Amino acid sequence: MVNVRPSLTTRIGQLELAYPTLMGSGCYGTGEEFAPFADLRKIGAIVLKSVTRLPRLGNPMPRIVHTSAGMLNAIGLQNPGIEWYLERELPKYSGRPCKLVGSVAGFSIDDYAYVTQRLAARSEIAAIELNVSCPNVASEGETFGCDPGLTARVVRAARAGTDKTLIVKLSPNVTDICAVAREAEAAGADALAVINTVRGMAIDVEAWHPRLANVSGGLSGPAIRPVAVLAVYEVAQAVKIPIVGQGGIETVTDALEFFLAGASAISIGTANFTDPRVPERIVAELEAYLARRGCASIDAIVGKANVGFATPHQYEGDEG
Amino acid sequence: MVNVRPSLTTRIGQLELAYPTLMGSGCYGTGEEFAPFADLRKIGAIVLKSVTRLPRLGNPMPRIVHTSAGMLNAIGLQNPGIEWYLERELPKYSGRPCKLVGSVAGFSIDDYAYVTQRLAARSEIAAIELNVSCPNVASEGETFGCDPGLTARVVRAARAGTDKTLIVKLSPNVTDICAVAREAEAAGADALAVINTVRGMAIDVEAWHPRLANVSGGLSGPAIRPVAVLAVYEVAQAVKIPIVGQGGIETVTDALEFFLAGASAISIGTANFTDPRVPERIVAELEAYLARRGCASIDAIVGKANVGFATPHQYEGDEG
Amino acid sequence: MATTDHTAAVHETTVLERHELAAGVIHLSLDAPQLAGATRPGQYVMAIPPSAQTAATALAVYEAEGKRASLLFFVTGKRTRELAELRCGDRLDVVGPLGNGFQCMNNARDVAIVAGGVGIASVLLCARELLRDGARVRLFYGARTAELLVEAQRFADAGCELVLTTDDGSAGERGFITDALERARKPEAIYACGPTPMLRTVARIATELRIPAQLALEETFGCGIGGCWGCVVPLAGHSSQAPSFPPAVRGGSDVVYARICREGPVFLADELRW
Amino acid sequence: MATTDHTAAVHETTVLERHELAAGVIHLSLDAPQLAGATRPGQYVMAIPPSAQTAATALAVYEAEGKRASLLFFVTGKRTRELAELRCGDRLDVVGPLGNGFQCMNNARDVAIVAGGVGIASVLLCARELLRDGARVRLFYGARTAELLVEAQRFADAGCELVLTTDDGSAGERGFITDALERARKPEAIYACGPTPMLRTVARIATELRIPAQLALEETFGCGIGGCWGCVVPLAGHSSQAPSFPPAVRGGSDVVYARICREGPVFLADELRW
Ligand SMILES: Cc1cc2nc3c(=O)[nH]c(=O)nc-3n(C[C@H](O)[C@H](O)[C@H](O)COP(=O)(O)OP(=O)(O)OC[C@H]3O[C@@H](n4cnc5c(N)ncnc54)[C@H](O)[C@@H]3O)c2cc1C
Ligand SMILES: Cc1cc2nc3c(=O)[nH]c(=O)nc-3n(C[C@H](O)[C@H](O)[C@H](O)COP(=O)(O)OP(=O)(O)OC[C@H]3O[C@@H](n4cnc5c(N)ncnc54)[C@H](O)[C@@H]3O)c2cc1C
Ligand SMILES: Cc1cc2nc3c(=O)[nH]c(=O)nc-3n(C[C@H](O)[C@H](O)[C@H](O)COP(=O)(O)O)c2cc1C
Ligand SMILES: Cc1cc2nc3c(=O)[nH]c(=O)nc-3n(C[C@H](O)[C@H](O)[C@H](O)COP(=O)(O)O)c2cc1C
Ligand code: FES
Ligand code: FES
Repeated sequence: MVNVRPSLTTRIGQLELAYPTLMGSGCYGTGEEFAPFADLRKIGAIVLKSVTRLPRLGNPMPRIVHTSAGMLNAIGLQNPGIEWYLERELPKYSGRPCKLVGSVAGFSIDDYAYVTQRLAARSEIAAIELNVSCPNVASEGETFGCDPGLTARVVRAARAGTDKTLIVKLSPNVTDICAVAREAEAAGADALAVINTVRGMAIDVEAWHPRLANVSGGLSGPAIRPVAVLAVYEVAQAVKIPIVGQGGIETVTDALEFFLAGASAISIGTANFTDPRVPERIVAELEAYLARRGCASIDAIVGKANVGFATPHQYEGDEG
Repeated sequence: MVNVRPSLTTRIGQLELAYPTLMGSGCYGTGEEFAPFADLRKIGAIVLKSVTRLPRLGNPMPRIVHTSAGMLNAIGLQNPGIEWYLERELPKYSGRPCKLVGSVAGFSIDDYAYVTQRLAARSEIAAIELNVSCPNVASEGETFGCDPGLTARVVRAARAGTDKTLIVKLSPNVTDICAVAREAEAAGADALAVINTVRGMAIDVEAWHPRLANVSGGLSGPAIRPVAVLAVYEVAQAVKIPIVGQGGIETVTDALEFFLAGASAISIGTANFTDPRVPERIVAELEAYLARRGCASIDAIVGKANVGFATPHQYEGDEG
Repeated sequence: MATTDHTAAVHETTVLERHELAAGVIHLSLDAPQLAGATRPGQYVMAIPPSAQTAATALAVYEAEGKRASLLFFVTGKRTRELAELRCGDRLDVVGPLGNGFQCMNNARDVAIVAGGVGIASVLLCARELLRDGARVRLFYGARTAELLVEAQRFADAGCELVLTTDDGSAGERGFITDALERARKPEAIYACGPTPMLRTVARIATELRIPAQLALEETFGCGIGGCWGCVVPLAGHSSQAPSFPPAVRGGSDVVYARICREGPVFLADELRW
Repeated sequence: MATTDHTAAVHETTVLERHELAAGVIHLSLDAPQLAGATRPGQYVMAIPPSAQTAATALAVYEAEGKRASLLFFVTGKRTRELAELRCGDRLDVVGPLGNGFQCMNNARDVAIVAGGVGIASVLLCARELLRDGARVRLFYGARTAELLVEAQRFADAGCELVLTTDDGSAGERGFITDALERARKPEAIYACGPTPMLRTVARIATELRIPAQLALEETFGCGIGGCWGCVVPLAGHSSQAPSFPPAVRGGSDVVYARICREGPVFLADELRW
C-alpha cells in the first residue's frame, strides 16, 4: 500500500490533464449546461461538439432512440460553422475550470485542414480531436475514418496546421481498426480516441418506418462497451501513441476495463445522460481503487491486462 | 381485418418452414436439451451447432461473460468433427418435429466443400448454413466472412456439393457488409443469415486479465440488436435472396423490427438462455399482431419499413 | 418562456406514495421539498434510473406543494417500467426543475388548457396558477379511452370547467380534443401539452382564432439539459427563444433549430416552424 | 452422478419469504410445490430474470420441502441484484430442477461436506439426506469473514458437526477451509461445492487420502441446460460422465470436455482432468 494519494494526472501528447477523464464530444455541450449538476473542476477536459466549416442545421427529428442498454443518435453534426463558432461561441467558454478540446468534422481534406488551423489558433482550445468517424452524415462523414489512406491524408492536412495535440477519433465500423490506427499514427497523430459510435438503427413497428429521421444512427452506451474495450486492446498493440478509451463507460469498473486494456485516459459520453454525477463518482472511485491496489498513479495500471493468457487446446492447427 | 388465421409459413430457398423462426446455431444444442421446456413443433427450424472437418475441443474456460444487455461467448467451435457427427450424432436427431439446418465451419475452402457435401447428403438435414463468420477461432475463422472474394470462393465450393438450400451467415465485423452479401449471392447462396456475433471483450478488473480465456469473443443479445437491424436493412437493399434476420431478438417487437427491415425469417439465439418460452411466445404474438393489422401472412410485412423517409434540411451539400 | 433561473440541482428524493391510477398509469409522490419549492408550471425533471439504464427519463412535475413533488406517467418502455416498480420508501434521484415553463402571468381572463393523454401531467400547476390569478379556466382533455382520462376530477376540484373527449367515445364526446376545442367558445389564450400532432392542430386553431398559444413539447430526450442537441424543433429565426445559431433559409423564411429541453419545452405557437 | 429424469419444467413461482442474511446475501423462499417435490440434492434452477435481461441465473435449490423451494444467493452482478429486489408476493419463473446432483446413497458412515462461500447453497439437501441415512456428517464451511458464514446454525440444527474458517479469522479458525479439512480426521467420502480453486484442493486431498469425492462445480453458464457448450470441464476420456465426443490426447491421456450443466454439475474428483 502507498500512503500518498494516488495521482490521477495524465498526459495525452502535450495535453496535461488533472484527471484522466474527458467528456465525449457532442455529449457535454459546452460544459455550461452541466455545470449546475457536476463539478467541472473534477473533469480532465471537455471535448466540444464537432464543428464544420459551414453551418449545419443537422438532421430532422427524431434524432434519438433509446435501445437496450444503449441509445442511437443521429444529430447530424448540427453546429453554427467555424466562423460563427469562433466569433460568438468560443469566447463564452473561456474561464472553464477544465481543459477544452476542439472537435473538427469535415467533408473534404481541405475542410479538416482549414477548420483545424482556425480552431487550434485559439487560446481557449488546448487540443484538437479529428472526428473522422461520424456515422450520421450519410456516407461522406465516415468515409474518412473507414479508409486508412484517407485517414492518413486528413491527419497530415490537419497536422500541418497546428502544433497542438492532435487526437484522431476512430470508427469501429471497419474490418480492421488497427490498419486505420497505424496510418493515423504514421501521419502524425499524437493520440487516438477509440471508439466513436457503432452504426445501428431501430424500426417503429406500428408506423412501419425507421425510428430515426436519418434512418441509421450511432449506437452508444453500455451496449457497445465490449466492442470498445476490444478495440482499445487491439489498437494498443498496434500503435505507441496514447489512447483515449470510450464507449459505454458508466462505472469505475467500466473505466478500469479501458485503462487495463491500454487506454491512458477515458471519455464519458452517454453516461452523463443517465446521471450527471457519473464523472465525479468515477474519479473518486478510481482514486480509491488505486489506493487499495497500492498504485501510486493511474499510469501504473494502463495496459496491465493487455497480454494473451489463453493456451487453447485444439485438435486442429493452432487456432485459438 | 382478415378473419382467417394469418399464415406464418415461409420459404427460404427450397426450405419450407411452418414458422418463420429458426433457433440460432450454437444456441439450441440439438433441440433435445430444450424439448422439456419448449414445444419444438412451434419452431420453424433448428440450426445445429457448427461442425468442422476434424474434431475440435474448443476453447478453455471461461467461455462466457455476461455484459450489459448481452453476452460474450468464445466456445471455439467445440464439435466432434464431421465423421463422428454423421455416424453417432445425426441419427439421434431424426424424428425432430421441426426442420434441421446443418451448420458448416471450416479453415479452408476445401473444408467447407467437403463438410457441406457430406452433411447435405443426409436426409436429416433440410438445408445448410455456412458459418463464414465465427469470431472465436483466432483470425482464420472470420477471415472468410470478412473478405468478399474469399466468401465467394467458399460459397461456390459449397454450392458445388449440394442442391439443398444454402444459407450464408454474414459477419457484422466488416466495413461494408453489402459487398460480402452481393458476392455471396452471386456465388450461388440461396439465402443470407444476418448477422453473426459482434467481436468484443471484457476484462477482469481485479485479476487484470481478459475474462474470456480466448481474450475476445462474440457479443450477442439485445445489445447488438440495432446493429443487426441496420445490417438486415442494408443487405435487403443489396440482394434479392431472402434474409434470416438475427441478433438480440427477445420479444415480438424485436422480431417485427427484423421482418419490417426486410428479413423473411428470424433466428433466436441468446434469448433462449433468458427464457426457453421465448420462441413460442414470439410466434403467438406474431400471429396476433398480423391479425390485428389485417395481414393475411407474415410475407405481407417483410421489408415494409425499408424505405428512406427522411428529407434532411442541410446547409451543406446533400449529406443526411 | 419563463426563463431559467439556476435553482436546478440533483435531488435525492424518497417515494412517499405510489398509486396506479389505471393500468400502466402511475402517480408517484416524492419527498422533495427543494424541488417542490423551485418548480414553476411546465417544468420537468430528469428521473435517474434506479439501476443505471442508459438515460434518465424526462417527466413533468405534476404537483409541487410543501415538501411534496409528484410525477404522473404512463408505462411506455423500459425506463418508465422501471420507475413504475418503485415502492414507498424507495429512493429516486431526479435532476430539476428543468426547462422554461409556461408564462402564466398574462392578462387573459378566459383561458383554455388543452391536454392530450399524458400531457395532463404538464398542466396542473399551470391551471392552478391561472385559477389563483382569477382566470376562468376550461380544461380540454382527451384520451384514447375512458379509463385513461386520469385525474380529471382533480382539475374539476381545482375549479376548472371540463371538456372531455375519448377516441372511442367511452367517456365525454367521441373524437379528438382539438375538435372539441374548435367547436367551443373562443378563449383568450391557450396552454397545451400533448402529442405533437395534437399540438400542431392547436397551433393552427390558435392562428385562425388569432389568440396566443403556449405549447409544451415532448420528444425523446437524450441529456435533457441542453448538452446533446437531440431534441430540436425549428423556430422562426427571429424568435426570442432561438439559440445562438446562424438561421437557415427554408421555404423562404429563416429557421433555427432550438433545443426543446433548453430553449423550451414551452414555445409560442406562432414562432414554431414545424 | 445421479442421472437426470425428465421432471424438469418451467415453474411459475411466487416469493413467499425474503430475508437478507447479511449484506448482499439473500434467501428467497418460493411457492413451488412441483419443483420442491422433484429436486434432488445438488440440483439447481435457472432463474428467469423478471425483466428479461440477457440470461437466466444458475442457482442451487437450497431447500425443498412441501410446497416450498428456496434459493440462497450472493449479489455479485446485475442479475443477482435484480433477483435481490424481489419482494414477497412477486412472481419468479424458474426452470428446473436441472443437472445431475450428488449421489448420496453410498455406504460411507463418516462423511465430510466442504462448502466455500455460496457453495453452502448446494449442500444442505445433501447433508440432510446423508444424515437421514444415518451417516455422521461434518460440515467444513469457509467464508471470507464472519458475517458471510450464513446459515451455519441451520446445518448444526440438522445434525452436522461444524468446522468453520474465515479468511480473516473473524469466526472459526483463520485460513482456508481446505487447510482445516487436511488437519481433520480422515472422512470416508467428501461432498463439496465452492470456488474452483477450493475444489481443486479438495480433489487433491481426496486423491491423497484415497477417498471418493463428489464436487459440484460452478462456472458462468450460458443456457444452463446443455445447449451452448459454454460451461465445460475436462474429464478423463473413460469417464462415465463424458459426453459423446472423440477424446483428445493431452498430457499423454485422453480428455473430453463435458458440460458442467448437463453432464454435471457434480463430478467425481478422480475423473476431472483440470
Ligand atoms: C419535457 C417532457 C416531459 C415529459 N413528461 C412526461 C410525463 O409527465 N409523463 C409521462 O408519462 N411522460 C412524459 N414524457 C414522455 C417520457 O419522457 C417518454 O415517454 C419516455 O420516453 C419514456 O421512456 P421509456 O423508456 O419508458 O420508453 P421508451 O423506451 O423511450 O419508448 C418510448 C416510446 O417508444 C415506443 N417504442 C419502443 N420501442 C418501439 C418499437 N420497436 N417500435 C415502435 N415503438 C416503440 C414505446 O412504445 C413508447 O411509446 C415527457 C417528455 C418530455 C420531453
Ligand atoms: C450450478 C450452479 C449453481 C449455482 N448456485 C448458486 C447459488 O446457489 N447461489 C449463488 O449465489 N450463486 C450460485 N451460482 C453462481 C451464480 O450463478 C453466479 O454468481 C452468477 O453469475 C451471478 O450472476 P450476476 O449477473 O449477478 O453476476 P455476473 O454479472 O455474472 O458477475 C459474476 C462475477 O463477475 C464479476 N464481474 C463482473 N464484471 C466484472 C469485471 N468487469 N471485472 C471483474 N469482475 C467482474 C462479478 O463481480 C461477479 O463476481 C451457481 C452457479 C452454478 C453454475
Ligand atoms: C448524442 C450524441 C452526440 C454525439 N456527437 C458527437 C460529435 O459531434 N462528434 C464526435 O466525435 N462524437 C460524437 N458522439 C460520440 C461520443 O463522443 C462518444 O464517442 C460515443 O458516444 C461513445 O461513448 P459513450 O458510449 O460513452 O457515449 C456523440 C454521441 C452522442 C450520444
Ligand atoms: C453460445 C453461442 C454459441 C454460438 N455458436 C455458433 C456457431 O457454432 N455457429 C454459428 O454460426 N453461430 C453461432 N453463434 C451465433 C448465433 O447463432 C447468433 O447468430 C448470434 O448469437 C446472434 O443472435 P442472438 O443475439 O439471438 O444470440 C453462437 C452464439 C452463442 C451465444
Ligand atoms: S435532450 Fe440533449 S439537448 Fe435536449
Ligand atoms: S451453460 Fe450452455 S451448455 Fe452448459
